Amino acid sequence: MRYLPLTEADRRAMLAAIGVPSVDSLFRDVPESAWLKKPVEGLPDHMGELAVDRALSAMAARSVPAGSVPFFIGGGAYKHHVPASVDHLIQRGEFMTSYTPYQPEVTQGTLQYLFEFQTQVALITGMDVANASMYDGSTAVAEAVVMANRVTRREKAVVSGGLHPMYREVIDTHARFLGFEVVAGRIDPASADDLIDRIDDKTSCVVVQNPDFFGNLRDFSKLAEACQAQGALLIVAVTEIVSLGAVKSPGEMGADIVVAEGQSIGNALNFGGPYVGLFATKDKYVRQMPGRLAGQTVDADGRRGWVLTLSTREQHIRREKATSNICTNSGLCALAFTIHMSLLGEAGFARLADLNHAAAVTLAGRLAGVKGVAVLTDSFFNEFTVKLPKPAAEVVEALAKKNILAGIPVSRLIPGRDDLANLLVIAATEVNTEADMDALAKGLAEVLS
Amino acid sequence: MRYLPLTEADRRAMLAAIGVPSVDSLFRDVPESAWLKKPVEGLPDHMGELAVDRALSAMAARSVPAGSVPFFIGGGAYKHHVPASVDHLIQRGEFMTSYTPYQPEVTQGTLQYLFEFQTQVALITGMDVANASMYDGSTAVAEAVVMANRVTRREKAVVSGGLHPMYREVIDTHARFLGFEVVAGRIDPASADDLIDRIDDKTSCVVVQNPDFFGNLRDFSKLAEACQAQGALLIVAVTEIVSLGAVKSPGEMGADIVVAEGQSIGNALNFGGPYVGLFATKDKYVRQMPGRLAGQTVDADGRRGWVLTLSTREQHIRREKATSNICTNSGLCALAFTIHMSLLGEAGFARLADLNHAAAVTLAGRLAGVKGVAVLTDSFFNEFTVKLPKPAAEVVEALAKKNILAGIPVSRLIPGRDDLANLLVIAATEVNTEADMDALAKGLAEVLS
Amino acid sequence: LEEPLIFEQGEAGRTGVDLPPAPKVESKLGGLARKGKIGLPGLSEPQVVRHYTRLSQKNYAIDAGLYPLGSCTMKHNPRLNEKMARLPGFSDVHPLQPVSTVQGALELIDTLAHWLKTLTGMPAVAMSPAAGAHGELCGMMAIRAAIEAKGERRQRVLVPESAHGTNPATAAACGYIVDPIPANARGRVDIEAFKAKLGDDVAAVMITNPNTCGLFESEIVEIAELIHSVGGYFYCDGANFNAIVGRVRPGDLGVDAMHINLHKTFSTPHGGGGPGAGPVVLSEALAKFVPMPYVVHEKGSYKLVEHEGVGGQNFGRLKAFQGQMGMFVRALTYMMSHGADGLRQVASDAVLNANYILARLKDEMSPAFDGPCMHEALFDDSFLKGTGVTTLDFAKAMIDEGYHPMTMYFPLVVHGALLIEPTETESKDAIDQFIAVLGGLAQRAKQGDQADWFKAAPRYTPRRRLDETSAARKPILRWTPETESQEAAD
Amino acid sequence: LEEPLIFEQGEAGRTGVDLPPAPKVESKLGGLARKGKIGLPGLSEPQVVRHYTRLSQKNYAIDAGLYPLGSCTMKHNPRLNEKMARLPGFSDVHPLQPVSTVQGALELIDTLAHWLKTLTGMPAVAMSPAAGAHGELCGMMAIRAAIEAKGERRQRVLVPESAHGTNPATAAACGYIVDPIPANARGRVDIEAFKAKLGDDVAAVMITNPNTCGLFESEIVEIAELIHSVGGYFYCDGANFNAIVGRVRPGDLGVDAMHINLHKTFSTPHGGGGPGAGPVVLSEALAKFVPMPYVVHEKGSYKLVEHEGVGGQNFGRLKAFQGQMGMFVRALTYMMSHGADGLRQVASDAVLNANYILARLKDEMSPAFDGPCMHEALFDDSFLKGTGVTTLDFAKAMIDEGYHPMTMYFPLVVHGALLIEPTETESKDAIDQFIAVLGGLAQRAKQGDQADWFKAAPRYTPRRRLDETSAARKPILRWTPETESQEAAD
Repeated sequence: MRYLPLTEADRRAMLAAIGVPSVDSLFRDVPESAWLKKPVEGLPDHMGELAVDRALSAMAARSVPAGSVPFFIGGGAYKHHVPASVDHLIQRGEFMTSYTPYQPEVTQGTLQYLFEFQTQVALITGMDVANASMYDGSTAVAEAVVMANRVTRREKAVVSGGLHPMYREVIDTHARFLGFEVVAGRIDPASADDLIDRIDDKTSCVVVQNPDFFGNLRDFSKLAEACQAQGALLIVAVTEIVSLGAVKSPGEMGADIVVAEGQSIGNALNFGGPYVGLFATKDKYVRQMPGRLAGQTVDADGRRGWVLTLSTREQHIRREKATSNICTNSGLCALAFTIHMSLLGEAGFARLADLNHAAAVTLAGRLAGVKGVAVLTDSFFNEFTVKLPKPAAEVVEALAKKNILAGIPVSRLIPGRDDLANLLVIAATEVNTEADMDALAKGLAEVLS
Repeated sequence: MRYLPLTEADRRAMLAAIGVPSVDSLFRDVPESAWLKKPVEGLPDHMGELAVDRALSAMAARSVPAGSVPFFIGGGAYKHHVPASVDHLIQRGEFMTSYTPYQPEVTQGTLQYLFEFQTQVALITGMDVANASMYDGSTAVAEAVVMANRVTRREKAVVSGGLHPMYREVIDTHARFLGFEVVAGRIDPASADDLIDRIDDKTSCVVVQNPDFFGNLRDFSKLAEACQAQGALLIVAVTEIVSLGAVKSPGEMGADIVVAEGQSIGNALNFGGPYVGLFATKDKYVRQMPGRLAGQTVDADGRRGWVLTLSTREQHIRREKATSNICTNSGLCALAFTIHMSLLGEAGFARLADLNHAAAVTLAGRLAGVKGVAVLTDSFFNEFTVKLPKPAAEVVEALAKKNILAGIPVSRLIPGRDDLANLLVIAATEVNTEADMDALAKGLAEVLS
Repeated sequence: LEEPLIFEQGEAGRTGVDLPPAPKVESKLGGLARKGKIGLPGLSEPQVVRHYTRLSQKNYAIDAGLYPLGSCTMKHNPRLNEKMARLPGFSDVHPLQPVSTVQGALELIDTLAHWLKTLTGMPAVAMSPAAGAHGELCGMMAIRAAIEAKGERRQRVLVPESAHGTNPATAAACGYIVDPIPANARGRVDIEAFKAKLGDDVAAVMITNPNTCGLFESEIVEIAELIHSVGGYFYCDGANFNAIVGRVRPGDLGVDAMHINLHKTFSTPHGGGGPGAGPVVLSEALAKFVPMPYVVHEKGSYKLVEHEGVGGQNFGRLKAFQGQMGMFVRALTYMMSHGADGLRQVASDAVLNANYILARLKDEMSPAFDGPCMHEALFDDSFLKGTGVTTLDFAKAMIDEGYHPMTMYFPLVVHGALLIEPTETESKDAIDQFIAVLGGLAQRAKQGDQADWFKAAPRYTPRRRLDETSAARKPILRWTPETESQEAAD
Repeated sequence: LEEPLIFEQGEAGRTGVDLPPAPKVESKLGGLARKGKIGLPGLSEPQVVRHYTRLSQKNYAIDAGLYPLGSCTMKHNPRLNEKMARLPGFSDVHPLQPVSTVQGALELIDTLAHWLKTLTGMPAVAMSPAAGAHGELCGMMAIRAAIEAKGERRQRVLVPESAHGTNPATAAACGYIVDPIPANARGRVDIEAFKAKLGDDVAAVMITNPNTCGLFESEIVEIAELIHSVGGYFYCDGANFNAIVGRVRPGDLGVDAMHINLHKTFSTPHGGGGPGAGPVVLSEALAKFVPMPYVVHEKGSYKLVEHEGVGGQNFGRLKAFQGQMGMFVRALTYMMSHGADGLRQVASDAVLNANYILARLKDEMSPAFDGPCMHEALFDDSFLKGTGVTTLDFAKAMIDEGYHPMTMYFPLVVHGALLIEPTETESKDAIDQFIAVLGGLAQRAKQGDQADWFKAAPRYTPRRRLDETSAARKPILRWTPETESQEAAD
């Protein structure tokens, strides 16, 4: 039992000090009917490192890693190169095995990086303030809607058809249990749903995504004005945060709340999690914001330092009246984000975005030349939608057999819509080589011929 | 230039502070004929992480990792499982990016682990004291011979035919340049060379290995007595340090100097290096010992602490009169050794040795059943020699084509000896599964049939 | 040396990455190209590595010392977990890859689900919740979905006063009214008060067991029967599962839903506050209401159900994708390392360690309740009465002695609570040293004239006590160039 | 908290690994089974992780701050190097695998060799030396082999007084008599004295360039010509190659052999003292004397020459196996990251940083020589004259200000030397802060009444000044149970 330091002699001595004959007697409050007399059945006994390593490595080998094939899947999670120093630093025991910084005197490290993270997120999104992170982008968007309801004291959210379908489902779940209304926009890969007409004086918020699920880039400045006119908040979701290195920020467009998935910076694909949700808003809404916040203050000697602050919003103080039930942030993922972003800096972040855009433009051009493929997206960052002459799900499976991971069939996320069945959403990032693109174009031509 | 913090503005400001117009003027002492006016030709310009990672990963993929196939190669480097915490801890920046602990007040961490390492090595080898490590086992044995020459003021080393051939070559190299004599024992896989007869009053030392290169275990107690009688030192080399978890230590046999390759504990195969040489001796010879030593002392407040000590033996003080020209140890490898050994502890080290021995005994039994294979080694730890009906080098190549790495053909290390051409040295460790052994037995049967 | 913010170190034109220039292409940004600077600082890699190394050095951590935060289960985080979580077959797979290319990843989720169900004795588990509180939300949503499926509407959820704040917050986030239940003098749910609150508008009771006083709810089976008798459900907060894993299966106690904090019982790292992972085990009655997606194993291959067909009763989706895969790998690595036998020993040693602390400090400090505790030892501040030293002062003094403080002022049902959880991964030596320090501080406090000494603590930390009041009054939540120049002016 | 030795924490029966029991087999140990205990302590994994974490926290490191050790080149160690070194195709290959299964590993060695030869302008390189001093040995052995191949016997090796200790020690380890050459007033080799020592019994001259005073040997070409003119060889100590990489090729200066410390110029980690790696580049005259083994590339595949046939002139084997592969991967990763353009910038920035320190501190402290320096700035202790503060005291006071001291009392040709090497990976901000601290300390020392303050330093370290004298007088080089019980008795 390599993780258990007590020896049998220790246990005997400790029981004697407590004054009980056995550990069983410490469990005396457990109804005896519920006592397990021996280890749980149906599970193996302990294993050494080598045995665990072998078993799990064998299991891992039964998946195809993104890095081992030409890879073009996005849809809210993107394959980017993360510098080696990021993973090294987040594994330092002082970060990894520390708790929530409730005792600021011995957790200034965590608090300072959270303050830096908050500043980076605010700058990138073009907003006043940001919190110390949420679980991920999808839960952040739902929290944003709930916050907008609270700010506006209204209960109707207008949600764009361009929002990631899973994000919309998360909003729907919260709407069901909290009893607010969701007005869903039209789902159409090529044209914006006209949301402005749907805003009224009962609307708490309008939720849009940029670039949207199909890859379209839009300017929401007019929509922001329309929201403001009706007293609704504009919530802008960003699933590919790298886009903000090249694209006008939601803040510049007039967003009231910006939520984003931060995975692209610093974090691996991880089959869906853990990721890091970004959440930024205007100063005036900060006390209605969910999630943890690090704030600057001074210590007893007058030196600058950091603490968790505005915790009266939070569940551990406010209980059922809290702004959210959230009690963690996405600490290590936020740290990875902030380290990677620090490495990039202004120049690196912009160049990374340029590389992504150039890769996608190049790929779109290449695919447009494949017979039967129509590129539907005019303005995009690193992801776009194509229409194929047959169901995209079949094409993707056929390409997977050729060891090419080609993109996301829209039907996987939005089943049952014939008009969407042949659509494929394709992403390209800085990791895609010319050879990858050639492989996709060639594979696609073969599968479609 | 991600590793270079100076900006162009910094450089300009610094040149101004220095009072020179350009960096070139700081190189004014370089003969102008030798100035390179631009970057060296024939090498590429700088590359980003992703590009370097790709190029080197592709290169690495052109080798066959030991862990990917049934693997039975030993001969001074062994594949063992190293716990994950070892590699994590040695990569902590405070260990990895620190220098030789010349300033003990801020390097107590390094000094204390070296002291722990020295103690572990002394205990395992059964000796009084050990140094803070050498480059590897092969250089340690050469240093031991030079030390014995110094201690005895004699210049003749008697070297067993069972010593690893490469180790013997390293001794030969030093003998050539320092002008001492080497008397070589008979190389024979099945019987011990009779070294006792070769010792005389000119002999500075006798060098043996246990288990020897062919895997044989021997008791050198009698040899130790013979050495003592003639005033020569007995040097025992150990290339598989795990053996000492199961086998009587050289110290118990009467060795004067024990040198060993410590790679098996804590360190990867690394295609031959870096490894960690262990060097232990008797108290009375400590001032003749090469290499760094950490010693216990007290600080100005009387608290226990550690320093580098007895440095008057060393080159930076003693220059041409030093006990060795060595100026580093194998710091991180020694740290890996000491952490792994701490994790093992008495119980784990003994069990690891038992597992290794059991694996080898099992494998030897299995191979003895393969037609044409004769196991030559009676007493062994985790490595033994077999005789094949055809040249071992051919058999190993044929098995490599079947993705089995079967062992070391003796002819690779000792070419030109017909009587050794069919011999194969085979190792088994705790990482070998039943399936691995089956694969070797089956593959061997096929190749020999 | 002080460590400035990255914004105070960076300079334009510097970067810590070397990206090749982007090939020239026709922009497709549709006129939305960013204009102007973002304002991010530029640092080289050496600066970044040093900056975050130095920041880390200002943190306390389990790797460096005992971290006795009650209710948080700060146990050893094995490095094997980290190594396994980084296997490309787990870490470098995309959640939307074709299912045929992620069989190993789905197998891992299914295997972990099997372990969780077996250890809790429950038939189903929802894997997607991202953290404990998210798991609570999932469990309460499943309960509400089940109630609605029966055509009922219920409004109240009963929550003990000693509960974690997440419990009432979750009930509210699920649209319920929270109705508190008081604790009795033994630190457990007051069963008479509980009975009095029961009724057919009660959707559920949320009980932490072992509870936040570190005590096992001895009438748990009766409570389960009572809530079921009125048609309500029993939500169990599983934060303290570490105390009973391998010794008691919550399924045998009548629990309908319980989240499991993988970062507590199953050693995934706390990471300064996250990420967590909070799978929820569910009873037969709730099983069909699990949220999307879930993994099924059929005919030798794994499938991921992301949409239910007609008749599906799942309550929807809680989160994009499949859950906290990275945490799943770590938790399964830990479970397999311990095995059924080792996990039972975990609970035994965790409880033994806590009781040892309770016994050894019962004379110096003041235990909140009589009798043995489970995995954590709860003291109140009566031993500090009249000394002028508060629980907070006592905690801060511990810092100077080399320890992170215990949980303070929680649970709320105890005055000036000090809640100590050593976990099973502390050695007796380490605990003895800790006991000696706490005993010494208690004696010092009781001298009566030491309040100033305590109030001046901590002295030897990167910062001394921080002004939390002014931080909240006029929040500074980000760096701005103005802040910097204003400071320079001061 | 103090951190005891592992031997003081361990208990029998505990282990930090879970190995399965060994299958029962008939022992083949031939009666040599170990009897009795070894005496190793037993610790669980959490204890081991905490122990070494805590020890690490007692160390200074580049990752945590500027490390200005002259002659040691403490530059940033990129983590990409570590990642690449752990690729299984490099780290998990055995040195005696069939050559057909290690083509990638051999390719790496060959590629690194190409870079080293190109950067130095030399035609050959021996890859196997394990460290700088080992490289010196290799180079001097090649020189001696070449001399002997000509049928000559030469006895003397000329070594400047300012040389690293390894130079004379190596010459002696090669069987030579060391004949010292004095330095001139400009900190360079005294060329007249050098000429006077020349003769046909001189095997070689060993010169460090840039030399240990941080100066370029301006008469280096003349020295090379002179030594060649008497039939001797020019060994160059390449420890300071960082100052000239990409700007000067040693091959253009007439060098015959030069080792390259991969852990200095090419950023492989120092690791608290090792492991190093010291490949030696060789001139045409020495190329055929390279030791075994070496890699050759023929017909699209790599071969490893481990034995030369008839007529081979290699001088033998220096070390088992092929060299410090793990360090090779790191060094090549670093080289490829920088490229030809970046490596040139490395030398430029390293020299610029050192000269900036020299210029900014020339009034507060006392430069040992006039004129610009190369990669390190050398001061003598004349600025401390009459203050009662020694170089050692000054260095120890730096520790309390958050810095590792510079190299002290080396080179020996300067009184009370302080040798500062910032390297190219320090930012101007970091250097400015360092300059401010050193300037402040110098001013303080010059107040004249501060000797006691300096002598009491360091104050804020895990240990204050340690008694090195008694450590050497009565060495305690290992823990014993007796030591422990004796301490307890004290």
